[in-house]
Amino acid sequence: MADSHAGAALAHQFEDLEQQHEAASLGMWIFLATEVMFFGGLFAGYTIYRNLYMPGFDAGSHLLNVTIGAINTAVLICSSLTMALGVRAAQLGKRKTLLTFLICTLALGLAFILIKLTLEWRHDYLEGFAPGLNFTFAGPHAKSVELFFCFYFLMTGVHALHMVVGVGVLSVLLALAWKGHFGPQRYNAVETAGLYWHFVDIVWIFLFPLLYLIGGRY
Amino acid sequence: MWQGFPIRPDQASTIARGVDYLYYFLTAIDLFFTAVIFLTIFYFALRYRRRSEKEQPPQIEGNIPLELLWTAIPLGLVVIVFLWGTSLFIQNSRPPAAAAEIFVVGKQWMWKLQHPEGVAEINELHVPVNRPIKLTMTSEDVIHDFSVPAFRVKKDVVPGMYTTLWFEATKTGSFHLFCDQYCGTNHSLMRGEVIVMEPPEYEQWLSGGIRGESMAQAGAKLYDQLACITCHGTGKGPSLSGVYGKPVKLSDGSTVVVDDAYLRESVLYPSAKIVAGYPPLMPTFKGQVTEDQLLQLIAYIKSLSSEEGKARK
Amino acid sequence: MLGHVVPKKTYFLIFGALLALTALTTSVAYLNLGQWNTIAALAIACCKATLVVLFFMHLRWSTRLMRVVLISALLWLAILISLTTTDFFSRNWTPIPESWETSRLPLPSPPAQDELRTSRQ
Amino acid sequence: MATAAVGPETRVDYLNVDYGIKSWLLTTDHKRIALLYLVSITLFFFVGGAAAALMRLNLIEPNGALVEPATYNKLFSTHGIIMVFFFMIPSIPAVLGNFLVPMMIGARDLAFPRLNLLSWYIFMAGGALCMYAVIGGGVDTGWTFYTPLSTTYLNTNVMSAALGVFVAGFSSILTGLNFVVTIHKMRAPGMTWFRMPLFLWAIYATSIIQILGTPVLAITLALVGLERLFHVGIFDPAVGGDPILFQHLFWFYSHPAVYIMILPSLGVISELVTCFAKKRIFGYSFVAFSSVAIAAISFLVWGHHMFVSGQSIYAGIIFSGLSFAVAIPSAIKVFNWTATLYKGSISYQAPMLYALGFIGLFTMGGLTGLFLATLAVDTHVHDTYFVVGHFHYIMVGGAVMGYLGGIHFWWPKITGRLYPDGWARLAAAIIFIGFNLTFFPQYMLGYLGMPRRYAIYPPEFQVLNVMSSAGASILGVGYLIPLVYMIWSIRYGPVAGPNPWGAKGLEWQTPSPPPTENFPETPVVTEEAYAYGAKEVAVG
Repeated sequence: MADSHAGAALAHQFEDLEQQHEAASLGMWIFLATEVMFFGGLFAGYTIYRNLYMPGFDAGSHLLNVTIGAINTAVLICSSLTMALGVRAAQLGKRKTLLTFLICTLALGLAFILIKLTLEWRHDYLEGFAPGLNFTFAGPHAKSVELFFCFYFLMTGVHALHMVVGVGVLSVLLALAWKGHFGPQRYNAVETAGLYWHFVDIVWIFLFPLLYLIGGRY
Repeated sequence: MWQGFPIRPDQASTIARGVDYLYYFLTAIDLFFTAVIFLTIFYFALRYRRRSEKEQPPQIEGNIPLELLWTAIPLGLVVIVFLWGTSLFIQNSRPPAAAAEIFVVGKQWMWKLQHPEGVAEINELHVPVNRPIKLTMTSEDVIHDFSVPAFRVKKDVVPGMYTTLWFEATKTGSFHLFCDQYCGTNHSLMRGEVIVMEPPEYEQWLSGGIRGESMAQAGAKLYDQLACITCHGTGKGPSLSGVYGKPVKLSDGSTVVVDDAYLRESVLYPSAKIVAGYPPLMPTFKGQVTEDQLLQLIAYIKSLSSEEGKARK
Repeated sequence: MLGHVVPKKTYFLIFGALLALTALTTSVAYLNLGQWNTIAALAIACCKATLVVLFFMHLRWSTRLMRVVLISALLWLAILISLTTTDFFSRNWTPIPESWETSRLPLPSPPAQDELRTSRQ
Repeated sequence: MATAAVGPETRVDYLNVDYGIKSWLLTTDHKRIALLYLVSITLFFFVGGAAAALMRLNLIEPNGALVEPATYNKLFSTHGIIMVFFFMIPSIPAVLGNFLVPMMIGARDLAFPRLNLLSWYIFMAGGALCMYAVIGGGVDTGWTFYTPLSTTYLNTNVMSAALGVFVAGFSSILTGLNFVVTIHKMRAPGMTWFRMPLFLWAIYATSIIQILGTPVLAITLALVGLERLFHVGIFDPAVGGDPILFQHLFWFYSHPAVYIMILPSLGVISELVTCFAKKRIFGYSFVAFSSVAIAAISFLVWGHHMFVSGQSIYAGIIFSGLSFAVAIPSAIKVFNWTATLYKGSISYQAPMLYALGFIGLFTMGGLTGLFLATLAVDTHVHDTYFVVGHFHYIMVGGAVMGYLGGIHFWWPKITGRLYPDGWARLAAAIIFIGFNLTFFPQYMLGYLGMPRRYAIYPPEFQVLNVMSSAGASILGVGYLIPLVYMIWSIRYGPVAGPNPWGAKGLEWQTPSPPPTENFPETPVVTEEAYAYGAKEVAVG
């Protein structure tokens, strides 16, 4: 199946599949570099304000639910594993395995978004922690706590947006995989989507301690 | 002959001359290199113009010593300029201890200036000649910029923080005051004059002004009105007498020097930095005091650290 | 076949390590380590990210170019954060230390001012 | 607008391969996309130029000859936003870069042709949003979007303008990404890094900035938008944020953005100087690495836009020192171009006049940059017309001259036609003179203290302002002339032939206009770049 696809798999501007494969990976890595800088603006702002308003940021952090955060971290790590296994299946040309893992990844991604939306954001909003909408906080450092929640919603929001995009990409891959579009010579799309998915996972790996843990829970 | 066509503004402060020298030095570098490049290009352009389509010029790959030379020369020059400019800047950034303080509040689109003696002005700043003046500035709305070209001084006036600037006028007369940071519709109308006077005239002007109370007195009145005394005089809150300029220990173990910025923060956002040993009782006064009144309160607390203030108490 | 095929076992090992590190970072947050809480949290996050990048994202088997891309992104992020914080953490260090002024930096002699200075007379 | 090259036998090229409107709007051919960009940015250029013309007219009188201050503010904001984000940044990369990068390395197309088309659509979407902001009431933030003015105090179309710039940023990122991958992975056999034309080094360096800088602008503008919508207070002191943090994030991109504009021009000039002097570039590796050095250092110097902003003076000192470092690679380039002329065989066709004009203006613009990196002097000239003069010398005197030089140089390749050289030389001269007359007085105005963005100014500045406005009218005429003869030449210009200038480089070894696949077969590179002096290039 793979070899019959080789001709169709090679775009006209490339000399061979190796070149095409490397170009695709390099392109995605460069895109991820831009993503690092995109999140970087937020991380820079977070670093500065956290150091300026340490007590408020700690107080804000204590209002978040660590258990849910940790569960969500685990969910994302699982989805990374299934994604990595999916890429492996595509590399080996195993269509059914690929489909299974793509569905797993998709489900885990949706689970993450769902948990975030219903158990966290909704809860935070009802508690009155949404800056600009209904923020109310009675304790000391109210101003810095509000700033913390600005960053909380911004960072998790931008991250969730990336998750939504990732889920969209996975759905497309799923449809293509269903049609048997991929093979050992033609799995660049799966691999680059995998890179993106893992990157979004990494962002969360940093967001989890920065938002939930860094104030200390003792 | 340059009367009608000046190339620099008046040199009306102690800072101006030094800046101008550096500017001339830079201009000289500029002119020299521009001339070298232009003349060389013109010479080559004429000398080596194409005389026939067939000619084959000799090919030169490059020349390492030459490359190093024209790396080293600019490098040396910029190091000199950097050191010169930076040392001058440091000098110009440090207000003399004896400087008289004037307070500036910028708002769309006017300048409000307050003398410690209590005289307030709008878009005009009267100062005595040959006396260092330090401006403490803030903004009520957007970022403005206090710029007096004749003094070669400029500093952004930023909401939410105090910036400072100092100068010592050396010439009497009237000089432009511009807002240099774009601040909305009437940015170009946010202008004023700095009027430099001989000290006796200045004293006369001060006393002739609408003689209200001094800033510290106004602050004291406000202090009573806002009932600060109910805590800060009874031991419920820290005493404010003699604290200005001194370090104070905070509840989280760190120390902070009591300065304008700290006092401002403590009035507006009392819970941000709490003095060790006191409960966080103080309510915020945000929205109750204007930037002008804040400056008055600060002037009052400052006066509590000087002899005069103590006597009054 | 294009690219390197990683054995399944490796993936599962890394997966286990990531879950273990998540558990570790969560439990460390419940100990009072002072400043070290922050450092531990960030260090563990960096470890986890490194594992994901090296194994799940195949950087271990990728060309040098991909590593350069990643490293330059991190370097640029470091530039952004460090130079910005330079400002914020030194902003209140005024006034300038007196010693800076007494030990004045060497000044070049002023240029030939007479030629350049245009008198306004 | 497509014209078939009427040759002895009608050859199929990228222009006459299909005439349908769909064949243009859905093309993935990098050359056609380059032309889409060319048309779009020319439109934007004249929109921005019209705003500039109105501004200069207004400044003829101290009290404003034409419009109210509120309108003037909208004019300079429009001018800034359109010119920076929709003309200068895409100018050389998106037009000449798109056309030339694959041809110069001997590839059939960019690595990601569909992504390239997508970039154009994203760009146009951003442009449409900004034009909507301009037409539907205007925007008056200035191109810098400083907070809290932009977030809290203005009621104009800030949202759509910021969104437009945000969107256009992704076009810039994707273009840069495409170029970097293409240059890394698609070079023809034998095309080693040190055989690449210097234009490619410059484009490569530019792409690095686009990739690493633009995302920071995107997130910053997104924050401005959110702040306007929800008033969350990240940059608003009234809520506890710090407006100076906005400036840091903004200039982290926007200072390097200046190099996105100028670096490609530096690359173009290396091509022009070598071709018209028939010389190898003097010190190839120094010129090449200076491009990369400029790109890298450009990210370390943003704080010099903030010397008087209330930024820590220690940070100011660090940024000042780093800013001076940019002067070194820039100087190296200028010296090397000058040395390239030595013992050359110099001809003065129009592109060369632009190139020489560029070197002069870039020198003047670059040297005045020293004033702005010097803390003590910058304190005086910051936010005055000195700054306006300086960056126009770099961006208009530098980048636009380079762009026009490049367009004139590769026009025969793009269209297969020659433009009238006499008119082109005249235009170059007019632009050079008009430019200097416009912007030199602004240096003097700046040192005298005239602040920028002033609709109304004290009367003593009038003489210099009138001079500047007079120069602007000459400059305007200068820019219109090429527009006319370029369009004329598409239909009536003499047929150019593959290599009208006798230039080296792969793009000249294929017919003009090139076929869709660029080269009949993948070329093999056997010689260094700029191998002048060897035997003549085979023509035909």
